[in-house]
Amino acid sequence: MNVPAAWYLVVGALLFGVGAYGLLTRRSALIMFMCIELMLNAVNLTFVTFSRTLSDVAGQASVFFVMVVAAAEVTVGLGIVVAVFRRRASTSIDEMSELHG
Amino acid sequence: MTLHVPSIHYLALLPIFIFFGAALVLMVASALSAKNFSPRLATSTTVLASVAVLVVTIAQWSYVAHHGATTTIAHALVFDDFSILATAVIAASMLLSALVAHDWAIRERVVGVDYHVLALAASAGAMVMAQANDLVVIFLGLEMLSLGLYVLVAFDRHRAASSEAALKYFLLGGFASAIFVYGAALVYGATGSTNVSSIAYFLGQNILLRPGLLYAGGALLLIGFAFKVAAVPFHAWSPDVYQGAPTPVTGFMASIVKVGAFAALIRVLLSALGTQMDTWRPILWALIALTCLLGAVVALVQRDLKRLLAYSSINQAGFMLLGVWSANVRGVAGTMFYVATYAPVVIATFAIVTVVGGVGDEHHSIEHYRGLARRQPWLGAALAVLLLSQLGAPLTVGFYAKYAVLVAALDAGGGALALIALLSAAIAAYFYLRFALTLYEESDHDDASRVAVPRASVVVIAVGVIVAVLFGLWPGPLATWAQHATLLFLP
Amino acid sequence: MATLATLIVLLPLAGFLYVLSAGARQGERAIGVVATGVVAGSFLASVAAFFVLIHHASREVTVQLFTWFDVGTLHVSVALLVDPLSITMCLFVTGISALIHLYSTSYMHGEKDFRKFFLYLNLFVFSMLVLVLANNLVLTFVGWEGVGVCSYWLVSYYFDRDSAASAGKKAFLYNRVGDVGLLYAMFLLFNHLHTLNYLDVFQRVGSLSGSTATLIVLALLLGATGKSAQIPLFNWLPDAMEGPTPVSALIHAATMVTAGVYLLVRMSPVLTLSSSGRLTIAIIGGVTAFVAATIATAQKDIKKVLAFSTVSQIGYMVLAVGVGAYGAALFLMVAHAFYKALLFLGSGSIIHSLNGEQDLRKMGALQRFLPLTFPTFLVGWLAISGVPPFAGFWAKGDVLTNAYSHDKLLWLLGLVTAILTAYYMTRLFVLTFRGNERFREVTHGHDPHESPWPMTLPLLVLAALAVLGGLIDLPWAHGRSLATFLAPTFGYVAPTHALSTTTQWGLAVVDVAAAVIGLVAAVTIWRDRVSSNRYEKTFFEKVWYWDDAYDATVGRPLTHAAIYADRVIEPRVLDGAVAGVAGSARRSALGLRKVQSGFARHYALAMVLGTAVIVVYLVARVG
Amino acid sequence: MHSSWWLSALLVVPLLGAAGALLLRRTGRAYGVALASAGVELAIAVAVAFLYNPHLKGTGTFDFATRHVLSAPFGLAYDVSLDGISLLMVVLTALVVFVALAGARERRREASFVTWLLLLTSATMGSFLAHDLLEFFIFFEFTLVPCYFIIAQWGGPERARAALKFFVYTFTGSAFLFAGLLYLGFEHQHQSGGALTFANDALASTTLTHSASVWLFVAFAIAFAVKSPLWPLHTWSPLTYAEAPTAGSIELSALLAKLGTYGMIRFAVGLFPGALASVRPIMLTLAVISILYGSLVACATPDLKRLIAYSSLAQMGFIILGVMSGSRIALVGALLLMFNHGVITIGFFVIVGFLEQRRGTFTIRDLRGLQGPAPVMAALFTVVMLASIGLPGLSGFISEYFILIGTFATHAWWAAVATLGVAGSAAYLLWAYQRVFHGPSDEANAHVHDVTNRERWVLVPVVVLIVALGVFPRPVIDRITPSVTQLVAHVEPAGLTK
Amino acid sequence: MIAAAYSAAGVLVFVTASTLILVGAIGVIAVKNPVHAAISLIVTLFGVAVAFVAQSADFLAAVQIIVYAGAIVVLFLFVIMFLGVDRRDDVRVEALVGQRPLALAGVLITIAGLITLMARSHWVTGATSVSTTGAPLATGQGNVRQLGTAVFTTDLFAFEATAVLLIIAVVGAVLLARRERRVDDTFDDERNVEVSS
Repeated sequence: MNVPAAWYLVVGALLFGVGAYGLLTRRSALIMFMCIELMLNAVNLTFVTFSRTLSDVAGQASVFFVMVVAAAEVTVGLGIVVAVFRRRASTSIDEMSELHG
Repeated sequence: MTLHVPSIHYLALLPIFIFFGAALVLMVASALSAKNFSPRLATSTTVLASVAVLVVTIAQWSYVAHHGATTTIAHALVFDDFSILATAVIAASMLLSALVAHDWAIRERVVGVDYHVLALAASAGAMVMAQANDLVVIFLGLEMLSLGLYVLVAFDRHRAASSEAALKYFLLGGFASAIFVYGAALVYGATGSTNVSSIAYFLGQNILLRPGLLYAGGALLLIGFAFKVAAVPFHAWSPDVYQGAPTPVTGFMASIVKVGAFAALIRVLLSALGTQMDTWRPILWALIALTCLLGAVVALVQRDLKRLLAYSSINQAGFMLLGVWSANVRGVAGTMFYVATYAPVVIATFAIVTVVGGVGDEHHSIEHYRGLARRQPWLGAALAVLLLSQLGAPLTVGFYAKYAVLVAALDAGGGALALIALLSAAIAAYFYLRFALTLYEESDHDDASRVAVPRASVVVIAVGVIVAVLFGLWPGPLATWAQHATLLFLP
Repeated sequence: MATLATLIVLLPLAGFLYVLSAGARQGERAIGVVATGVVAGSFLASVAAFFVLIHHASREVTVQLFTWFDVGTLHVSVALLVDPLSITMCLFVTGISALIHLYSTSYMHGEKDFRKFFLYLNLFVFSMLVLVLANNLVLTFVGWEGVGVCSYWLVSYYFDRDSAASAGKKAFLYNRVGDVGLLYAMFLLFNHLHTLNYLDVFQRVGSLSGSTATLIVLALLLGATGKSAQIPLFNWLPDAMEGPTPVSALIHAATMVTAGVYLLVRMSPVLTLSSSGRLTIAIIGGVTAFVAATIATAQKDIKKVLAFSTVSQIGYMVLAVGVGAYGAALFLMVAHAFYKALLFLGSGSIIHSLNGEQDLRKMGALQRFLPLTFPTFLVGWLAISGVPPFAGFWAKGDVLTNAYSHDKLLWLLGLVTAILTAYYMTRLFVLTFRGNERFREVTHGHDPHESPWPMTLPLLVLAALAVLGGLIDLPWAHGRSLATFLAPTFGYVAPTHALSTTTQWGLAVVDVAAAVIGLVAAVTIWRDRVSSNRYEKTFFEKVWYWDDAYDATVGRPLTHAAIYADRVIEPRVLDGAVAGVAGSARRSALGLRKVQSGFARHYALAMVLGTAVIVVYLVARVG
Repeated sequence: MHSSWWLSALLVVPLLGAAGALLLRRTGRAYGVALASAGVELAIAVAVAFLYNPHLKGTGTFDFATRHVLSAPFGLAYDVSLDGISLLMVVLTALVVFVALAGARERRREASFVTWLLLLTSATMGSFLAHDLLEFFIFFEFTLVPCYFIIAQWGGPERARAALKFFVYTFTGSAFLFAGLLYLGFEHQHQSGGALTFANDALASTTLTHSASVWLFVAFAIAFAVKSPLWPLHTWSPLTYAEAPTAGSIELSALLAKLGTYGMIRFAVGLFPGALASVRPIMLTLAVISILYGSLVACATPDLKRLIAYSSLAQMGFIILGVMSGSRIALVGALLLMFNHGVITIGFFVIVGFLEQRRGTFTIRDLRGLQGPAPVMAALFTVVMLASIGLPGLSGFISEYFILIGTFATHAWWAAVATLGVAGSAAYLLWAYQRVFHGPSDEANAHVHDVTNRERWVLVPVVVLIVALGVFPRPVIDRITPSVTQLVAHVEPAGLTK
Repeated sequence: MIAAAYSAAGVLVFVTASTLILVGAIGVIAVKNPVHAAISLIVTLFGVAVAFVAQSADFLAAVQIIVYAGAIVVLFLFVIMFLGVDRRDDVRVEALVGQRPLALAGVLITIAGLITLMARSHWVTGATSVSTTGAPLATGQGNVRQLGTAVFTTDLFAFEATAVLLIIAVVGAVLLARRERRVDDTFDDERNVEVSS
């Protein structure tokens, strides 16, 4: 018998939280992306867990789509980082605070 | 095992096909063409696609009128007046912003079809959001829209602000997307489906004694939407991004993103979670109050017009949310009316901002507008009218937009909220007018600093002004359409 | 009758319109002739109307012109009421006005604003006639205010003199305060009787309660004190002497200032209902008569003396009204009009001959230079002093007799005043015509010369009237006297106790004695004095410090309050609240702008915190 | 019933004029077009005033009526009509714009100026003609826009601040009105079960609880009190009047202030009679305070335009007093005063405008002894001043008199105190007159030239109206009274028709 | 005690998976070097894959490894190397005052709140009846088939939409990464701008 779904859900929530905390505290845009990936993984874990408990494949299908989105986001995001880096030679998000007020 | 391919209603899909098809055609054509692709041809394609979609929406409207609303492709999409109206507004906004972008691209010497490809694809994403009947599909539409926008915001590589804005937008947008899709996962867990109709059906059939999971999911979905429509405190990205993005893109964001986001928001909150109204309305109440007030107040001290308009747009978003909060037929119609009229007005406003921005897209300080109406009376007057409409001055369409949502809010017992919104409108009136006055003040600029208004921009500005004034005098048909659009999916 | 009554009123109006439309190039002569002519015409019409009226059965003719307005129960017509009272008023108003117009054509000769002077003068006569002929209180109020504004214009005729400008404003404002009283009276009357028409009011007057009647009487009295320069609103009149002398003669002696008395007399049926109200009136009149007389003893300006004497004389009239002797009041009014106009015009002649000098100390010994002015002035002096057989003796005697029969104290006050009157008029006369020549400085050594005929002719006519004026109401001429003529229009007030013929004779002797005492005293004192600290008390000269008291209690506090309101309450308190709200909006905007720091991670933090709040709310909700 | 085209023409003619002026800006004929359209407007307004004759129609005293629903979901309709209450205001609107154009010509960017002015006229006209609360509100609110631009562009040195202050005050005030009218619309819809409508007649039939009607009255009254203005919401007006260009001051004080009092009569009182008993003491007290306070501050105020502003505050106090008194006579007086004060204020501001043109200032301290060099101007000012003081025989008197005598019958104490204002107005105006026109004129003022013939003709209609309405006001009163009687009968069921 | 309720294998797998997940995640947010962070990310991804397997999502686990670890992380590493930003990122000093405590508090409250909400629920409502396929979830091979069927039937539109999404991503990435290119002569015939007054 597998462990209760709740356990995995809690792990998912924690993973989501860790990702969010990282997003708030890391300055490197690249690491922030990774944190978003962590959060999306938390989502995937949650989907799969619910898919199991509901005995419904739709959750797994959703995971599939989330993965695609993650891939697409990373592609674009890294493109932006590259573009920004060319201009500023830095990936620190804190240095980008000229627009404010 | 046979695969039961779901039935596909091609008429319903046609707008998305046309937009994405046009994007593909442009991409392929530009790849194949030997020399640089003519900007005029690219714009024409986009305009043609938009017109085609508008025509299609007319056909769709009449189809739905005769055959009723349906869902299609295994209930992934809805085909009803609501989505059709939203689609039409998106198409019209696309048309206008393409014209603005055309002039901008020529001035900034931006080559290629990329802008149009991305804008069309992003608009297709917005249409997906407007038609989606499934949380995952909404998520995908949202991402199509967002990814396109991230790139568009970063488009102007001559301005540092552009890339800064893009990065901020991307990071925060990615964060918001994650939150949104986490919410979708939780709702899926709570209801067993990601399909809006199924969720609504399930919640209609079952009373959740312990709805914590659903609430958590719903809240996260709401936050995801709040980010997209820039509701306080999830708004912070928008002033920076509005300011940093190339100006035509700002207009695009202020219009099309709002249409898509509000269409999906309404569907999720009112269709899927309509039964949970008592839970989400207080949250929305607080968001609206904060959004209206913060948008109006902070705009008071802005010196950059694009930032000012960003805060103004935050304030406007508060009003649009007011219709959602009302959660009644009037409210939905009001929000649709609001969004539909705000879109052309705001695009026209940004068309003027684009024009005045000049080569390099950098003259956006309010100081730069001093005396504009003296140098160029028609341009200045047009901007004044557009501002008045956003302010909600009577005899402009903005008045009826505010009126429509306030009526709904009061009908739903939101007297206090309506008063807060009205108060914010009074504050907003202050900065709109002060700015409008700047246009008419004397300035050091001489006539040499007149700006050229290219032909396409003239069209856009004229359309914006006509919408503002014409519907301001006679809002009848549009109000009726907006009301009609709500009939088929709400009780 | 309708035509005549209309003519009385319209002729001066026509004159006014003619002068108004006359171009600046129109000569003085034409203007003078027309302006004087219309008033003379009006006088003739009055005379004719008088004769028509005495043969009229009811002696009350209402001439309906047109409906002014008609709202709800408030129905007001422009209509004239010709009755003994109004026709009496008309007669002396138009008569004296005509003379003064004539006088002015010469006196004002060469003035820059000659045309404007006659414009105002004609308008004044028109207003005065509306006042007396109106058949309702509202229309009376039209004339009432009309004379007020004409007085304002004429007092500040020399507008480039600050003193004249101030005096005009003061006159108007004091009148205006009185008007509030008249308005109250109208409101009360309308509220209780639903009409403002005199005849209707008199008909329904019985339904008024005593306290309401008292209120109305007091309100009317307030109105009268303003217009007729009685305490507490009397001190505008001396300032009004800033106007040209014919104006002082016409408005501030003979006609306008009697309007208050006229109003009280007109409303006598209401007065009759309130004995306490009448007592108040009598006291005000008596005290004013006395106070003004004391002040007149110390004035150095010839016109100021005459002005206070006017206040004092009107005080007598008010006293007469207060004791219910309406006929006596009217009698004194007419007689006073004759001799006071005479005195003023005489003083005008004197001032004219001295190049505008008005200071008594710079006159003296004018007797031989002014062969016509001197005897006529002499008549006026004797008349006002109460020396028989001149008009003043009869009229004042009538008042005092009535006062005696009503209240001994008031009579005593009146008697003392009579002594004072004889005293200060004699002082005036002596200082002007007797003594040394003190005028050479102002005439640059020349001899003063007598005025031309348009000025002296009115003097002669008025002198004759001052001599004979007593004839219209001699005590023994029952049946054909003024009092009998007027009696039907008055509310009846029974005398407290009837007087025997012996008492009346006795009183007459006392009156004469009073006049003689005053006269002799003045001659004794002023025969060889020009000024005297002993006899010209500063307290009296400064008008009992009345102006200063008003300034301290009303004027300055109000000014300070106004300045405080303008400088403090407006910007700081009322606007301050709004500005505070606006300021705080701006401050919060600046604060919020700092939150929008530009750091994406701050934005993300805001999102997380917002999410946290929402989640906490939901947790609380789920419980 | 006359055709509604008359009223539509009143709305459209200024718009055509505005469009014409805008198109002709290059050729410089904009002013001519504007003046012509204002003339036509005035002619139509006068014709309408003559045609309107409620006596022949019995009790239904609305004339020229029509109603077209423009948007059913919004409850929006084009609904115009005219009765005795709006009649004078319509004429005043046309008169004000005509005189403002003729007498306070603004030569800086004239085409834009006259365009705004004509737009304002149309909006004001619409407010007075609207027979539908929402329609009224739209026009009412829209008047702010042209006003704002007129003040902000052609005003004095502090014009921007003044314009914003004006706008924010009135806009905030209107927010209450807006909330109130929406509430009322729903209440009516819920009761009637029909479509959303804001038609006056329909709304008047709404049954409201006492507290609801009090709150609604308060909401409406705030908006109207700001506009009028009524103490203590008046503080925008002195600055705004002083800073606005002459034509703007004329529009604001002669006309737009009346929108407030008109709204008070038509909507606050007309729709919520149930609230009157509770709010009346407060409103009457505010009115009395306005009268006395306005007079007081007017004495101390340093310039002529501010003086007129405070004088207007006092006059508005009289109007509100009449409106709230519940007396028919007083209400007729209030309506007359609305018109008369308009005419008088036109006169004041036109003359002050002349002065400003000649001397470049309207600060009282800088002016002195002007009657010497400019006797005609002084005379004209005197007439206007005396009318304002309430001299019988001139127009101001009757209106003030009606108000006071009517109010005295219903609320004696308030009327008694208010009557003191009669002395107050004389005090500040005469004092100002003395300081400006009397006394010896100094160097700067000695050569002020008198009014020209053309300027004289601008003031002729003003003076004629002042005298004519003072002497023979009956035709006007007769046209007003039936409507007022009807209104009073509606709001005062107890039959307080004194 | 836990083992008593659930199979030891299940618990072991769970513990393994969650340890990998959380340790990797903490690594991502804690290490200084971006390369190390990326490697930590792989640890997490493996952990998630394990969790997938443990919950009968074998196909997804495979995809997780291939797409995430194989493609996405490689992309990350590629960019890190490409940009040469494999320097140390100072994680000890926080530039923004109060950011960390507030972030910690906000995240903790949110996550605690979410977990509380879930715990106050039935975790899963058992609403299988509304699932569109109706068939219970299979394991192993059947699972892949079911997933495939779903993607081509009930989720057909979403599936097609992913195509669009990827195209947009590619176009965008190409556009962003492309070197600047400005050609002026293209515009000469287009600059017929009109000046409006």
